[in-house]
Amino acid sequence: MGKLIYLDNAATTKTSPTVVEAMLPYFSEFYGNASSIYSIGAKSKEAINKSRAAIAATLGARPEEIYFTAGGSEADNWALKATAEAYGAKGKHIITTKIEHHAILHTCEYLEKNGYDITYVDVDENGTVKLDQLEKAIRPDTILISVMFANNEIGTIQPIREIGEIAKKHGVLFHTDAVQAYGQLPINVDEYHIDMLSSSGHKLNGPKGIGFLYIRKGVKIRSFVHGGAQERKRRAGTENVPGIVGYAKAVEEAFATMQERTAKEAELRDYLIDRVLREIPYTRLNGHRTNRLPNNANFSFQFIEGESLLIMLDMEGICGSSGSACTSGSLDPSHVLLAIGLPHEIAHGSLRLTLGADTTKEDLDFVVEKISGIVERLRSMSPLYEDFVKKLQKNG
Amino acid sequence: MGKLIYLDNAATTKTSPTVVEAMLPYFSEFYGNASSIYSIGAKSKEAINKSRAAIAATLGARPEEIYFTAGGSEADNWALKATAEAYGAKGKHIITTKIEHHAILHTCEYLEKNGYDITYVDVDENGTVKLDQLEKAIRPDTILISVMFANNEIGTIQPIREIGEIAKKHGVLFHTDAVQAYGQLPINVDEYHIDMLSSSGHKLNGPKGIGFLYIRKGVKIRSFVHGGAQERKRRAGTENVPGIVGYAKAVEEAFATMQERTAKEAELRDYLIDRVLREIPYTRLNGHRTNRLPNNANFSFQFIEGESLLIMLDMEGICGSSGSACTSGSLDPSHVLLAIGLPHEIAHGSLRLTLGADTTKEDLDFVVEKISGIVERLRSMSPLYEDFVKKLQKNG
Amino acid sequence: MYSEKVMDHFQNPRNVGEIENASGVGTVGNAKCGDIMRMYLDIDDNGIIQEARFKTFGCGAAVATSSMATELVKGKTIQQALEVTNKAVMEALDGLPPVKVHCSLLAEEAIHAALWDYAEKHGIKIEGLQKPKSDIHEGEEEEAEEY
Amino acid sequence: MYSEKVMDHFQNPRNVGEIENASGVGTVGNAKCGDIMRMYLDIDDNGIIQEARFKTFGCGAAVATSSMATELVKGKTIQQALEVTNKAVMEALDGLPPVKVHCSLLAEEAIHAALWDYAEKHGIKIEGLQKPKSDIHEGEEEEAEEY
Ligand SMILES: Cc1ncc(COP(=O)(O)O)c(C=O)c1O
Ligand SMILES: Cc1ncc(COP(=O)(O)O)c(C=O)c1O
Repeated sequence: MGKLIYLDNAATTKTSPTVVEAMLPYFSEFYGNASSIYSIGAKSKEAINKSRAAIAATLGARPEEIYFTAGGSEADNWALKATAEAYGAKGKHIITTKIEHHAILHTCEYLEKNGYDITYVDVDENGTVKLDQLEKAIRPDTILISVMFANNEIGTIQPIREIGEIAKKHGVLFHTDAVQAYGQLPINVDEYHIDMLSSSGHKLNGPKGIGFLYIRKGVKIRSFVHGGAQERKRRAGTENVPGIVGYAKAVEEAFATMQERTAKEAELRDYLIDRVLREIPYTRLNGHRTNRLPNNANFSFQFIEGESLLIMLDMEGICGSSGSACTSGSLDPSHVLLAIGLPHEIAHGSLRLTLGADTTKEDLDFVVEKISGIVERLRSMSPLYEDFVKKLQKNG
Repeated sequence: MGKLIYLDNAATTKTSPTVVEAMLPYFSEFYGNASSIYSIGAKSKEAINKSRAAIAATLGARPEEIYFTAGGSEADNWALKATAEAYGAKGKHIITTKIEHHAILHTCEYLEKNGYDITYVDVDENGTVKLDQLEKAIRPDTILISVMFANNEIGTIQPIREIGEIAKKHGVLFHTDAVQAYGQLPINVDEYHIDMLSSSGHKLNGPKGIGFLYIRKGVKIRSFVHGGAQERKRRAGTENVPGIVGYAKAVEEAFATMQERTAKEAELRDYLIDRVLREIPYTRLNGHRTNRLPNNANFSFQFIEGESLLIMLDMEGICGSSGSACTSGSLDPSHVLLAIGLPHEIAHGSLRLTLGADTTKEDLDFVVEKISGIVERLRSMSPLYEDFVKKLQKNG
Repeated sequence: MYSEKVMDHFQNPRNVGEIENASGVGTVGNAKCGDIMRMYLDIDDNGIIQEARFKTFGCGAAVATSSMATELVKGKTIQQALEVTNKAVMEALDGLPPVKVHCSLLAEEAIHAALWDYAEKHGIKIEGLQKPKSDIHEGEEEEAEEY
Repeated sequence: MYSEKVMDHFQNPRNVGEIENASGVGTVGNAKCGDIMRMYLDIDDNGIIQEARFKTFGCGAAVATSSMATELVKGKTIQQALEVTNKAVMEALDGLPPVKVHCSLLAEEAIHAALWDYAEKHGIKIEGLQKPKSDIHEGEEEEAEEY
């Protein structure tokens, strides 16, 4: 295989070599336990404090409002389960959307089994949450609204500020899963009235296995992982110092380059979208045309199935992903694609390409050419395409 | 400061350079998401599978019984909370001991608040669980026994096989927190009738932020972290591939060297214990004299307080830890030292030294000399020692 | 995740295409589940399958099992073709991942559907052949162990 | 975790020791909580603290606050010594970590206890001095934010 064109940055990113470099001293040199009293432990503690402060600053938050976790899923689980528990006496109703990540949706299902009532708000055909529906769903016993900042599949950015205002107006806590948005879009927790926010290191060229939950001071949720007194007694477990340091380094880099990087990515993204839509027939773009993550493109190619497409792209050295059921081992295609109204067979034929900082126009030219050929080939093998063409011929 | 003598390996260990080396390719080269379909993702998946199999083999377990977590605390939380939930219909009684790690004890407190009934079995003066009390505590509604394999503070090794047999006889699930024992002692889950076992990577020269929970096939506990389909749908979150690979590498090394290493450590430990007890008056050893972790020594020096001792040792380049309240920010000294019957003021004056593979006799000679001088100095400042000496003089 | 054989049949599928005026054509699966297989059979007067072609909308395993199924039935009698079970297809492909086993069932059903069509067109009854389900996912079992 | 001043006073504590036939001796704290401070004061006929010594069983902060407290009261009148609050001790040490604030309270109490002892021995009443609690941990507040 020749060059690898990695266009699955929404799934995970390459850990930046500078991030790895920042982590290295904390493995075998400054390996002390941050809770210990001796100097080598103080080194760890200092590194954690500095990292926490750097991350807090990017959100307009206070350092003591950042709690490190093992990743985005843990942060999401924590936010929902602990809020449910802490505010369960006030009410047992939670509002979320149909297009959240499974870390939210499956946690909601779990809560439903435990006596909570969840409203899943619809999105429109672009994947934008229906604000009026959301506001109408608020009841006296609503304790939490959880809406993702931007969708991981179709890239649509949600009206977070408006949702924050609605939540504030009604005195309901507001959590946002910003795993995809953090580092790509500017976020200020005060401006957007965010009470809790989840993030994951490996989505922005940081290491895997580290994330954080921002918890606004005053929000009374307790531990999800009980035990030692780490993270101000709210999240037990010996601190993953290299992970935390690497995370902060990645955040620093992401914010330092944000404007330039995302502008370039958005331009390339639009180039990709335009070419694909123009050159490949029976193709649609999923997600909002403009109000989407700068690096996200998501297509549906009619008459073909996503996994086959992915494997053939892989054979050309191109990494993408699909909302097809077959890639996940379940039978139903992506709940997100269904939520925006795609019929099953079209949802099955979807392809998500998510760009990185080093993606080039040449890469995308190569990719478009390959997709074009593969889609044609798969259509020639497709009984659905056969039926479609025959119908066309009959009618024509 | 000159050479560092690190004797706090029970708190955390240096990540072995060979472990770091094994991890490195998975940061920036084979960074693919293990759940994805393309080849670079398959590389990750393969690495995870190999790591899982290597770890399973050391326990006599099957690979599909090993579930990676973010560390020992998460594994402990998962085992207890999910068992409580899954078997709550059968009963709400759990048996554990007074000397468990906080990851167990605070989780038990949480469960108590949620309607579970916990029995905390006593230990004898050596820190060994009272088996008769444990067996008598079993009731028809007992669903779980959780006893640590070896204690993190005083090093006492528990009669795990006997406990496993008791649990089996009564049809009760058995979980053991083996965070301190795994890699130091041979463990076979079948022989010991262990249904669940927790471990943490950074305790055996692996990376921080990774651990696992062994769950025997057939034990019906569900997810603790809900979301994606990772870890056979039981633990959501993008896999920490470098962490997993590093963990497996550390395990491999720990088991390859176990016999030789622990024999050497036990010899040095005994040398240290003998010298300290002989040369420093009013000193006691905590934990079982022989049936203890090969690298653990824990002393109480009467009339002095642990934190002062630790800081003074740190000034000599020696890292240890203490069960004194002052090191933890709480007011009570270690629950473990109290459980073995130490009065508060003696519990406060404790020092834990835990050896590593590279600890030498020369290190320990230096350490004993320094402890001796520091203890003398602190006693000369201690009102308790003043009172004691005056009483001696009066009586003598 | 796939064996080399599967990858080979996916990359170089045998017998893709249609047969004009085929003796029997069967389509199984449905778009909802993401797999549709259409099998064309050309059966001579002695009941020997002279040719088999397929079109498939589906994942790598779906394509590979279709391809293998056509290979396996070619040159066979109708009765022999009935013995081409999903297990036979899987074995010929050196196995499939557990989540993909349903694809091999689909391939088996596609053969049956094509033979059923042949039988209907010719007004004959094929011993041991039942009307194939159009959707093989119906009533399919979940993975044994559920979490 | 500690400031340089704290570390200095811990490593080189000023005025460690006893005073024979001291004008006043006070012991506060208890072994249960891991801090015991004993303060010896030598007070001249003009009510000036000529000497102050301490012995302390406790953590680094306990030792440092004892040391600083003796420094602060030396040369002071009794009334001035009463103004050596825990805040003053902390400030003189460039601060203490939140979990160690109780140590400075203990130092304040130790001064009071020694003065109380002096007053009792001399049958006088010191304006503004109440009988010190023997255990300063009693009734102490938990950290404001509880999780
Ligand atoms: C016995 C025991 N259990 C659990 C833990 C928690 O492990 P971790 O800090 O890796 O979460 C530790 C160490 O801190 C331990 O010694
Ligand atoms: C929107 C969103 N939320 C949560 C997660 C979970 O993050 P992690 O896999 O790091 O636990 C992801 C990514 O997988 C995501 O895209």
